[in-house]
Amino acid sequence: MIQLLSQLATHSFALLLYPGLVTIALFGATAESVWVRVSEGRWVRPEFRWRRPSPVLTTVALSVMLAAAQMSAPFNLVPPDERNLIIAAIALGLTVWVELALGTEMFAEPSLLLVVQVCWLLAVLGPAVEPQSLRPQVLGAVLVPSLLPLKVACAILYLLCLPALLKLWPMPAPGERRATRRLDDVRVLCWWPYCGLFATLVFPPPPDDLLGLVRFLGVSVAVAGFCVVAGVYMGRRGLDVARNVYRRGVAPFAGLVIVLILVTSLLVH
Amino acid sequence: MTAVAAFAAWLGAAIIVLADGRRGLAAGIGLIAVGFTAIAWSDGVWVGGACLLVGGVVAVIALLRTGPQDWGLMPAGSTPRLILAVAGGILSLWVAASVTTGPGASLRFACLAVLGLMAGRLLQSKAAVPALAGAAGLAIALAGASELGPNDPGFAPYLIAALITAGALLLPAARSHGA
Amino acid sequence: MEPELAIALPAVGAVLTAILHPRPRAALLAGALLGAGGIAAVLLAAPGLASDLLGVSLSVSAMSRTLLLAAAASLALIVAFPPPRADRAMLLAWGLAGIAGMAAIAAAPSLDLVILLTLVIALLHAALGGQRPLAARLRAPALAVALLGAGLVFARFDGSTILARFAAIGLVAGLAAALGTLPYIHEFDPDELTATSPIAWIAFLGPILALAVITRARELIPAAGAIFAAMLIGLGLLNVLWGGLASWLTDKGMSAWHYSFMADWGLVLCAFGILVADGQAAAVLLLFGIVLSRLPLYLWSRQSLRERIQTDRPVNLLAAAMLAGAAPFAGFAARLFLLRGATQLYWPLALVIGVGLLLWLPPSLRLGRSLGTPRGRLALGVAIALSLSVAVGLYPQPLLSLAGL
Amino acid sequence: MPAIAIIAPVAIPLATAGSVAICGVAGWKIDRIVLAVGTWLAIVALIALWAPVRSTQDLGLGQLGFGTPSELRLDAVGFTFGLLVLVPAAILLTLQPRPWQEGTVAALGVAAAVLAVESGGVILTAVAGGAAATLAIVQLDVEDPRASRPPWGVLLAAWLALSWVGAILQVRSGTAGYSAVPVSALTVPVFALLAATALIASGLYPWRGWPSQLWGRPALRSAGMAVATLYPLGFYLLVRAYEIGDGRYPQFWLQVVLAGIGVLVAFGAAARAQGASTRRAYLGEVIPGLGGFALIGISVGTPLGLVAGIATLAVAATLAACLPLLPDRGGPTSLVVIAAAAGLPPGLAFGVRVLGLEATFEAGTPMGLIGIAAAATWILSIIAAARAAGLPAGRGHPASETEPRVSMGLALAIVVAGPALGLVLAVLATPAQALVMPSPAGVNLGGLTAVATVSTVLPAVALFTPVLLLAVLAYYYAGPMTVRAQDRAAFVVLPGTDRFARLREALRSATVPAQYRSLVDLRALEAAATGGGPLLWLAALVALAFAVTR
Repeated sequence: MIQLLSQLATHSFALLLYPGLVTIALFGATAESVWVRVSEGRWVRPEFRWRRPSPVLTTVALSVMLAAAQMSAPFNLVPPDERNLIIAAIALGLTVWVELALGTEMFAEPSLLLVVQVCWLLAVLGPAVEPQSLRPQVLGAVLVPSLLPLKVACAILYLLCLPALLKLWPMPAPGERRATRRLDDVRVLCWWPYCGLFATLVFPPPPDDLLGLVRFLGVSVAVAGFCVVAGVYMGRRGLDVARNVYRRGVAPFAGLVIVLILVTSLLVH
Repeated sequence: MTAVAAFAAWLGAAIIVLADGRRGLAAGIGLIAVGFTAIAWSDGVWVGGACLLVGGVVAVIALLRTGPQDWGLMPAGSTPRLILAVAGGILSLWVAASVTTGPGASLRFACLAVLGLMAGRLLQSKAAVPALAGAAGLAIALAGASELGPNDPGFAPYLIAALITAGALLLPAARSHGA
Repeated sequence: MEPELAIALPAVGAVLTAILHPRPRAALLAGALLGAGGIAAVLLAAPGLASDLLGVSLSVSAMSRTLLLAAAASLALIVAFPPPRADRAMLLAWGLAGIAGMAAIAAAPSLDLVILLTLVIALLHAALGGQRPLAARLRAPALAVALLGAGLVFARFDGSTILARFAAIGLVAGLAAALGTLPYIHEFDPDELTATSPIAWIAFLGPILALAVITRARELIPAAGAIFAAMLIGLGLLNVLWGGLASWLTDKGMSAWHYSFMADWGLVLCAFGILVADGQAAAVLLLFGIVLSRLPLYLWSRQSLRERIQTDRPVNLLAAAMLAGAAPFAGFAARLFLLRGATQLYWPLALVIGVGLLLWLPPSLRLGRSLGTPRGRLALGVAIALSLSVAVGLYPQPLLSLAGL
Repeated sequence: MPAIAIIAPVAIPLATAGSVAICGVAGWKIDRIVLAVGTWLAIVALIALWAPVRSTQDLGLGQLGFGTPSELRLDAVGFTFGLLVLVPAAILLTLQPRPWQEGTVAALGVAAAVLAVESGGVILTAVAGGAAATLAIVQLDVEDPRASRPPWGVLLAAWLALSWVGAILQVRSGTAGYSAVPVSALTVPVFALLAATALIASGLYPWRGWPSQLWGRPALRSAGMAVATLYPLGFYLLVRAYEIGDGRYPQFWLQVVLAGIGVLVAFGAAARAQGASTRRAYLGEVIPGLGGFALIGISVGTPLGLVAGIATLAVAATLAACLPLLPDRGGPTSLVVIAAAAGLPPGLAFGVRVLGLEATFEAGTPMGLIGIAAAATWILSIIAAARAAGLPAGRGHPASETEPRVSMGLALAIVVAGPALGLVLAVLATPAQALVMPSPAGVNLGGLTAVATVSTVLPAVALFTPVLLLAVLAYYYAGPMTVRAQDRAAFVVLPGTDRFARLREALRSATVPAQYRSLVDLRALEAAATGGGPLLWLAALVALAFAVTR
């Protein structure tokens, strides 16, 4: 019973504080402010006025908390063998579509977005096929030469998909009427889990010390930075370039990743 | 002797095929009955042969007692029937004499010929009396065929055949005027 | 002396019932008592044990006994729960006459006698009267007798081996002609009384006749046994296909029932062609279904067919399920045995039969709906028929044991 | 308890059917009470028989006449599937008013379905399953002969095929008893036939099968009962196949093919759901979608996959009772049902899907790829669920058949049961898995609080309980979600769907060209066959002679 209570406590801590909700909010608010600053050319102060979260935001928050708890961030109180990549992947996948309950007009290029998300799922779960393990830190620690090409390819695919999943691409949603952007609550909640999951899957798990924390945060920030830059770049180059990148680039690259998975499994066996 | 009897049986069957009138049918039944009776007696089946004879006689009387008395032999358009009668006989003779072996060729010929011709008669007759006469002939042939078996069939087949022969032509339908 | 009584008592019962017809109650009582006596004699008759009271050794096999009991039960069901406007005394008289004939065929010691008795029945049946002329009514059964006789004669000839094959042809074709299955379909007049129509052959007299011919034919032509079985299966599949499609797609409701009997017979012929115990078990269950399920339902549906009534009540759908051989009815158990027998013989045959079995459903739905809405005694009769079929479907062992399987 | 007692879960519904018929004929209006008492009593009997001993109990029925001795068998698999059939059936029979004729047939159907899962061999399962199918069809046709229902011929074909499987097993090994058939008898062709039977019996097709068509009926009394009694039976066969094969299917590629079919089934359901025009049409795809995931889990061939598959069926069974009771209107009830069905965290549907996917990855290539496809399918089903929240309700089935509170309760039960995932597995799935697929030594699927897999541990209580509590608080604080119901276009139009639809339409409207119709003119054929007379008969004789003498 004591053990169960302590487990409940550690998981609750992980969900609510670190690497859960509070961390998500801090990292996300910072990243989102930077994004708005870069894309809009002006600083937008986060609204600290408390208001009731909508059910949509609540659902997203619960999902990202669940996803964040699976990351191999240093000092994560969730025991390593209790972290699960599928929970992280599905919980994050869910966040993209919750707003759909309010109407399809919230989404730009929904079919393309779905394709991108499927590619992202491939990038997240592809490396788990051969090791036959869903422990995130195990996949991060994989440095076997025969598995590295696949890991690298999946990392690239992950990065390619991220700007679209965070809706940093310049596709205008039919329902988007605001002339100037505000901080996007849903996206604020998504920065940390997406970036942290990348750091978890691609790099070996950092030790539970300050250096490890810095390294993990550094990778996550770098990923966020890449997304901001990619978003701005696509914004500058216009819709067609972004469309072409995702239509002609990402899907074929995902096909290549599948081939790599098959070839890798053939080579290993 | 048995060859003559078998020939008589075929002739009777041929007459039934060729005739539409009561006298013709009576002659046919009579000849079939006599033929098979003779064959049965020649095999020492006295009771069975007698049964067939009695049945045949009753059938003949039944045919000659009621209805318009005419022969009706080979009415117009009987060529196919004639061909059937002759071809049936030749085919039966060939099977009984050449294809099959062993004693009792006459009985084999008689059985095959009568069964085949009676079947043909039953298929092409539209009136009741010829059909019933055909059935009677069929019964006699079947009774005769029981002698072909390895075991002694007893008198039952003959008795039943005699009952059929006599009874068929005593049925109400057989009393209808005209054939 | 049981076999003799099994023949004589129903025969006398039939005559008495016909004589007492003007006084229906007395006729029914006499017929019922003598019929029951005959059935008791069938029940008491030890399978295979010969009795020689009349100078002819008579014996009833276990399978024949089972089918006789099924036929008697069917007759009892039909007389106890008669179709609307039916003359019960005449139904009983004709039925008892049929049972007497069937008992005689079942007890006959040789195929010669079976064929001669068939001719007797054919003549009496043709003489019963009806809308078709006597010659037309006599044609197919008499042809059957001729073909069976020819088969018998060829079987007894010495000489070339081809003679045994001709014998097999004669016996199979004769059997098909006697039953009225494809290609020897009897001329069918929907308005004719059932007792005088070809249904009497295909649904009532047929089972015993088929059993008598097939069991004796196997002993008669061992050399051509395989060809005989193959022809049975071939004709059986032909009838399954034809019966299923025709009863589904024909315009005439009564004819649909007629064809459905052919489809059932197709399965029976396949089952008899499968020379293993499972095939025989399937045949017994299928014949039980023909006599005790399909025949009563046909009689009960004639009135609503005339009035063109179609209903979709539970009873119609359950009847359809029973006719289609769906579980838990006896037809499903029969199909199970058939598939097992075919698997033992040659598994692709099981596949063909299995596919053929799916042809039953559409016509069965049509036939089930044509039952209308049975009320009163009729509803009870339908319920009994359904219950009997379910009982045999779930627990066929007693019936199979009775049949010596 | 005497062995004869294990007949009770079958006998009680049978007696209930008889009693309902008597009440109906007598005109007593208590048939619904009788149905409720009877079906719940059957559940109590099943639990009372199983719980105290938790080991296999046999009842020899002797020679029923199906070749080998038949027996009833109450083991872990029978218990689990018995509950999967009985519980939703009992809920529906208790809460939905129906005419006594329908009630009688429904109770008989329940008895047949329970007999199918309690029978000790393939043959008796085939007979009982076929009976359950027949009775379900009768029930559906009685309710509304014009409404869509499972094609009877297809169901009959499935159960005939299973009886053929039993026949083959009997011929090859002398028995068709699940526990007695030697492993060698389950060859690839026999298993393929068994698997095809299972897929057809449960309507597991990538296209729109009967389990989704049924929800389009104007009334949902018989539809719910048909899904409750028939849908689990196909999966039951696949689980028993492991017992026959001593814990595995004859070849690994068969598992891959089945799992692939599972993905296609789930994907087909999700694809249709995301294009549904009404919420009711969406809900119609919920159970096929879950069925697809259950098929994936069961086909993986590992203990984890099997328990995940069985637990997914438990969710499907709960929803089979929930959906018919759900009124066709908006509001929180339908939102909760959608959330429960879509597998939002931390619900039971979420947990079992996670375990099912995990099992695919732990089974190695190519199952891992199937797992990725399944994950993508899950995302598509989540899209469909989110979209369905704002769809118009659709044509309402009679309000008298609905019970919003119970429906909401069942949906909430699925959500709240997420933290109890370990308990659900321990009670329903793990004993069945242990019976048909013994776990390797030392491998334990964990206890009541967590589920241990090969690579991870899913701390169901520790992880899902806080999420659940937070969700309750957050949604309570957030207040009701107001979604304006509106017609919505399909979210994505899958490539090739329109071509497929055109092809189907072309096949449906295909007719024989005019110049060839005379060849298939049945009337002419009928006339020739029946009126042919002597000439045809002689020709037939000649043909026979030619056939056997050439």
